[in-house]
Amino acid sequence: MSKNMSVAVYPGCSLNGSSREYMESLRAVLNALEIPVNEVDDWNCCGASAAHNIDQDMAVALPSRILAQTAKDGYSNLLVPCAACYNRLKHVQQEIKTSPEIRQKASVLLNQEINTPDTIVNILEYLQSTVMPRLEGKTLKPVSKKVACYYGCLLVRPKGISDEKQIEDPQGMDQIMASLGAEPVSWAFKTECCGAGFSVSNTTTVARLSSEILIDAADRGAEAIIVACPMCHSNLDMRRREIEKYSGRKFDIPVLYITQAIGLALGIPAKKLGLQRHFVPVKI
Amino acid sequence: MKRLHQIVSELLASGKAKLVIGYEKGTGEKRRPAFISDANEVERLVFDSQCSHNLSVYLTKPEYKHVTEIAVFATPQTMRAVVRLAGENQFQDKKLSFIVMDQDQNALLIEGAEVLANHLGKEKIALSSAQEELLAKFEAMSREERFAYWKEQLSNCVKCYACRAACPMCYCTRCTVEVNQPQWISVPSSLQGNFEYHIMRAMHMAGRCVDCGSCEAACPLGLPLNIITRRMIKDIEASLGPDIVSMDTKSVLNTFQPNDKENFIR
Amino acid sequence: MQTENYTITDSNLQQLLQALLSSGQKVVAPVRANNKVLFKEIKSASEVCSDHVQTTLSAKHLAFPRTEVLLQYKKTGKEVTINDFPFDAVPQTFLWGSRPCDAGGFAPLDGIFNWDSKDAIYNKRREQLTIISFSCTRHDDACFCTSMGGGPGNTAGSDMLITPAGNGTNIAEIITDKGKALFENYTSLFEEAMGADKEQYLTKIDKVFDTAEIKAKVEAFFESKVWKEQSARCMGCGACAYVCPACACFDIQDDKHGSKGSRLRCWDSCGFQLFTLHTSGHNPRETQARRWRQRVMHKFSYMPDRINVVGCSGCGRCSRACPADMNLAEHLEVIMKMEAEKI
Amino acid sequence: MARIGVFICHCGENIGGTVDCNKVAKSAESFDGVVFSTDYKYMCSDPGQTLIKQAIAEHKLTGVVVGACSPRMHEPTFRKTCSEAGVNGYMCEMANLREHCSWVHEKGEATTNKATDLVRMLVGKVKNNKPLSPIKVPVSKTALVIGGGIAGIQTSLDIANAGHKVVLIEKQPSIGGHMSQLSETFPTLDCSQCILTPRMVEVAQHPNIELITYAELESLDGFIGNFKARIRKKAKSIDEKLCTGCGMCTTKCPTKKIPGEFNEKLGNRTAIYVPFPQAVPNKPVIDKNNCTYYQKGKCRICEKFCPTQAIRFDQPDEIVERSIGAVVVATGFEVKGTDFFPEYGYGKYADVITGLQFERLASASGPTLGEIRRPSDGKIPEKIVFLACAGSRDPAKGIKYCSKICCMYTAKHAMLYKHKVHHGDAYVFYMDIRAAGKMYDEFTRRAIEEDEVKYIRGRVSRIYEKNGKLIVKGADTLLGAMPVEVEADMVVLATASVAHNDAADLAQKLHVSYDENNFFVEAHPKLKPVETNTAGIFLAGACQSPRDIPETVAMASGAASKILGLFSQNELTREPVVAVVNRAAPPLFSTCAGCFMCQSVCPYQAIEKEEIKNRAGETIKTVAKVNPGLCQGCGTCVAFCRSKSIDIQGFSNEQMVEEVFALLNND
Amino acid sequence: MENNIKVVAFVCNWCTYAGADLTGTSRIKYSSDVKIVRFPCTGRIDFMLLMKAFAEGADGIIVSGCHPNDCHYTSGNFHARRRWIVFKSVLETFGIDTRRIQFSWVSAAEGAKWAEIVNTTVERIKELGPYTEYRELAGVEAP
Repeated sequence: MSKNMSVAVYPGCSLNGSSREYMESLRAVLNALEIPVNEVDDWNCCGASAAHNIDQDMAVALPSRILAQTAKDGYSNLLVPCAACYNRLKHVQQEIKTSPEIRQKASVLLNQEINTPDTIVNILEYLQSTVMPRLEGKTLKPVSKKVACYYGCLLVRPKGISDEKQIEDPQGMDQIMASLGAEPVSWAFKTECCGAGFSVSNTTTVARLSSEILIDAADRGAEAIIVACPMCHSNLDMRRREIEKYSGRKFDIPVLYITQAIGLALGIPAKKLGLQRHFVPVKI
Repeated sequence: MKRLHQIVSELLASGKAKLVIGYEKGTGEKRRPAFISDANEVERLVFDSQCSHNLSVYLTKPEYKHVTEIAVFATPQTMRAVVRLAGENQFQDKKLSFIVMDQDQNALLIEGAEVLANHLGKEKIALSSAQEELLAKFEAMSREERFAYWKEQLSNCVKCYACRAACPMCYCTRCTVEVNQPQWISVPSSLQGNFEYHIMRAMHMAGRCVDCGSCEAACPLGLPLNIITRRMIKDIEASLGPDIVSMDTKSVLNTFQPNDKENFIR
Repeated sequence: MQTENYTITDSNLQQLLQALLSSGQKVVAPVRANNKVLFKEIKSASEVCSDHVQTTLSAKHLAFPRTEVLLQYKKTGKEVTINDFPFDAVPQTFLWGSRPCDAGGFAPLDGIFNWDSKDAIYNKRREQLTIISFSCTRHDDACFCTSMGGGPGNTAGSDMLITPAGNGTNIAEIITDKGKALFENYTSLFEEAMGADKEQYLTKIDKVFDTAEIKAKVEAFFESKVWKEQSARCMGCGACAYVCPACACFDIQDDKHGSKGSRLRCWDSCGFQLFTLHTSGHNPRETQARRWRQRVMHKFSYMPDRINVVGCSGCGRCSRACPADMNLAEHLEVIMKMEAEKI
Repeated sequence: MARIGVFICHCGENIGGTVDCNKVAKSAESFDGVVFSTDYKYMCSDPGQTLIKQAIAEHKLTGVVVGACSPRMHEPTFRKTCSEAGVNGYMCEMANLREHCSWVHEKGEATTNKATDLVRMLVGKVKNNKPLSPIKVPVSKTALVIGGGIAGIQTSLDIANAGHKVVLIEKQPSIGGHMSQLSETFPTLDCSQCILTPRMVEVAQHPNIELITYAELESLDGFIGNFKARIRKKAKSIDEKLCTGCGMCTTKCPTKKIPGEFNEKLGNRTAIYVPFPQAVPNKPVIDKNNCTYYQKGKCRICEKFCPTQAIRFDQPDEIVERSIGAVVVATGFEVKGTDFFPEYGYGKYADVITGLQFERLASASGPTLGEIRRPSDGKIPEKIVFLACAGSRDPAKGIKYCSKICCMYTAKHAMLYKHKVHHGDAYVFYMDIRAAGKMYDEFTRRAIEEDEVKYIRGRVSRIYEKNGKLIVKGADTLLGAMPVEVEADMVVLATASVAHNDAADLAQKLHVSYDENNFFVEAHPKLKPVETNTAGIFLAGACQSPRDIPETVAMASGAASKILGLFSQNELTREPVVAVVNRAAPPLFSTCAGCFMCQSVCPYQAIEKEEIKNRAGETIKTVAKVNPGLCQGCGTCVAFCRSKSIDIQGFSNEQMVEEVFALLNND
Repeated sequence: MENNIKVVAFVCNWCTYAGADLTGTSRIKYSSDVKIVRFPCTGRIDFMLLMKAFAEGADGIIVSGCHPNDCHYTSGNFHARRRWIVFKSVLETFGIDTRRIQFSWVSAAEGAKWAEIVNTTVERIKELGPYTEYRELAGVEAP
């Protein structure tokens, strides 16, 4: 696959850190489908939510450097699995393209010319456009489970940045899970907030919000929750004890990444998908 | 030439034409318009490649307003002018017939402007090589160069209006130039008056000019007037569609398309 | 004044021209610009063109410009201030390289502009004008100056006439006081006359008719249909009148800009359809035939009768400039050959 | 010689604030042709106008220039003043010193100089004005009313009762419009059928009203007093003369499952149907898209059962022409569907309905015969949540305006629900209660205090369905934005009132302007609410912007009165701003060269050919002639004419050139 | 940057003139170098009037009217648009500076757009400076 056809991946801090299993499962799936995984060379932190609250210049400079690095390596599209990084990179790409002053400021800060890859895709767009077509031929181990697909916030919002048409009722993951043999549950908390960044500073709020999500998923008979963002996963999985304490109900619904679900369907062993890293045990 | 004289004599004898407007030998090698109404003068008439005047200019003259049956020698340019003049209701009560030279140079009689319209070829009138070259040079000029070019050319214009008189499409009894309440074209034949006059003439030719070059041929000072109209026709065709010569009264400026393309109106 | 003859070499002639130029005087000479030769003010001797038969436009604009501001006015509130024609601003001008027929053309103009009221502006421009003509060594088939009492070497109208006499010498004839004054300023450039007959150097234009014959003929055939036949192809433009050195018709118009403006005199032509349109709507010369007859009668009959000068110097410009090839000489010949007609 | 008077108005502080009016008046005195110049605080006031009249008399003025506000505002006023003082109205021009100068520039010398320039321009123009007298044009005293809702009905009745002919056309099979769909109407809760149906019958039986239903305007040509309307009568497939309205066909028709438009898709109807029992005319129409005969060529059962053989399957659309004096647009409005709201489920949830659908549930002739039952399972809802401002006042959704009527009908709905289901709970999420009409606020207070409707001040962020219940997630801003969750059985959205989706096409057919929400634009928001910029075309009802029934009826009577004023004289006087082809003495007769290319330029076909004949009757010349009745004075032919043979009165070439010259030669 | 320049605006009465009125009622400030001449319709604006304006001393011209399809007379602005397309090409042939003419559509509801067009046009004309090059052509003494 020539360079500008293949895609560069920007893992970001959580995919190498607290949500290592997201990257492992992604890598496992892509290897199984002989798609090369080329990380962006010498990538840096995207500034996530902290940067653009504190310092506008840094909020522009950090993502610009990532874009410049990707373009320098000759890649024309960039996959950003983590929803927060995707949001920041897409936002800064738009700002660079539309306003020459910001582009100028970025190039001064990084003293190099800033140019950006043509397209930045999030995990769902990438899976639908590149991975799913390859699965057609494969014989899959059907994931015959009732699943609740949880999109969270930054995957589908804000309007100007994400290209999602049905912000209130997205179908991206539901379609993927359906084609894996699962039965996506129609539920109302697809894009409700899980508490995101308050995980550390205000855990009770995360407990309250995430428990509502789990209550609705459980009541709808979901046997697993599928996510595509490290933040969602950590709140719904890692904070399970707080959720149970807050809601007074026991939930043993596991939380899987979409890539892990695909991995299972491809018959990749659990260890390779990093399932053992979860707080809530995944019983297949 | 015999066939030509024979046709003319028949036309005069049969009364189909009370007046024949053709060409005759002029001073030196020149050809000039000739007006024949009785048979024995038919010998004077010639029709060869040097005949270039657009004889349709005489059809709208007051002197010939009341002559209904007229025959005219028609070069391709004259044909185009006649068709457009007919489209502009100028031959209301006229019965016109035309003597045309076909490909292998023998005379052909066509009766009626409508018949002439569909005899008309679609091919464009070719510019002389000198004009082509000047047009190309002109295209490459910047705005300032063009302004300087016309300042130099129009400084010689004495407003003798030979270009207006020679043009078949200029048949208004009183031209805007002669309007003095308000004074549209400034009186002195200063550069400004000349610019205004030639811009107005170009605008009045929009969608009507048949590209016959009579204006340039008539100008005693040899100003390159054909460039103005030729360039306008090219621009009009580029933005508003092909410049077809037909009896249709629809011309560029008195019709429109709801989605005419332009890139300068905000 | 009796014409005195001298000789002047080609190089001295150039020196004379150079002297006039360097003296800061306005010098107008024939200049070739995109295949037309026109009288233009020149700054250096090299601009002068001499291999032409005749300029397209005549030199009358030096005395009777195509547009001339007669006066300017300004209204402030109720009063009006008028500034008259700046007589002293008319520059001394030398016309270098005109033909005898150009010079000859000034006579009819002088006649008209001094007919009953002396036109001060025209006369001032004429006083300031010195005409140094060159005789004709070539002509074309439009020329008929000999039939108009002129000729390739005719001195009438010129202040000094130069005739090229071959091997680098020219015969210089001093004709008027102005010519004399010019001669006296630069006598060193002139040498004794060689006494050669200048006819041999001139081109030969055979005389076809003379002004008296033409006058009689045109008056005789006033009601003839020859005028209609001849003018059938005339399109009614103003080219013949504007190029003609002898045509003096003008129109007065005001050029108003807000509270100030100017009164202008501009060339006009009897060939225009609306030339004689009355405000009542009546037009005494409705058809082109009447206008063509008027042009010929005015030049060859009315002017000789009233101010005994023929309104044509036979330069042939009108025939060359006419888009419809209305060759004046040819038309006059046709009229000459006409016998009595049953009218 | 022109004797011009210049009158500069201070307009209180509006002009005086930034323009030195006195200085402008002083410098105007020096303009060529000005014999009197003054300034005054309020030129349009009575003393101001008397000042003008006195000046005209005293200085024997022949022309007047008033430097004040926009001519679009007071040109008629000052022209009337001048004509009363003996100077022809059209010798008076206005310089726009307010909207185009004082209001838009800072105070200073430049602004005063610009004001002076503007006055000088109009003085230059006035010197070339000619006295004109209005054109007399015959008026055909028939009005065309487009739209058979309460607005159209009221207008038609007012005009017809005054003795003039009316042609009322309605797109639906029956008149009645949205009002006929309502159960009871605020603030008096009287049932809409009782107050509307008699009016509908009166319209149908009125000798002066020609009612054409199931018809739309095809085209409108001509101008005020002389319109020619072509109306497309869509094929009903019924011969209306033979049909007695017995309704046999509607009962026998096998296709019964078509969601009815009248019941807002809550009830079903047959393919051949009468929209609602009290429909006027009470004759059926065949819905071609759903009739099996039209779709598959079989059935024709209605034809068999029709006692009077009135069914006409091959009936074509028919275009009828009427000559019309004036037009009233009364096409009303639409409400947004629930699918417009992603956060409320994209219209997926059956029990999330619009206000109009609730009206049908509450209506005795509705699908549930007046019982409040929810569409999903037909149960009587114990708890209903009403959402005010659903879509309105929401720039993100592209609807910036307030729909005006939803606060009132939401309170009414809650009240009706409580009257019918005493033990039920009604919640209303609202931003503000806009009940500004007579007895309106008392009505909403009654809903809150007597019928215990729980008003919660806050927006609803999301609605989702959970085991049969609709979970409404909102907030209560009066309790510190505390999140509120209501488990409701049914939700009623008071969706935004918007213009019909084909309103823009109708506007373009009528050459009437429309705003960015596709509502028709009135001539002046305060002073001419029922007129449009196109003379002879008037507006009534919600087609101009959302409004309730009382206002609609008042506006309809307003439009009717305008037309009765128009029809009160036999002749209409029209602005003499029309084009004229010049005429000259023989033998020229006119400088027009007879090319007639101007004919194709004229949008009103106002230019005709005139043959100039000599005494012997032979045509000497054919020249153009403008019919003053048809010409609307756009002037396109004037700028187009190559020989400058056409000029337009009021904006002649002379006037416009002198106006521009006066501006540019100001030193 | 020349600052006493003259810009004339030829506008149609139904849309742009009303739009300019709206600019007034909304008190949006804009450059005072533009003076508005009212026409019944853009179809009424004669191309020769633009030439006369330049000859008499205008440095810039704005021509504005109703958006296509909104013309009160249905087709006035359509004809005007055709006229301006041809006229602009003829002016470019003669080297007249068409940057000095700004054509635009401004409706009765676009007060802000009118102010913006006036300001940007005045700015551009100030950069171009007075149009003396064209006015100097009026000197009578042609060579």
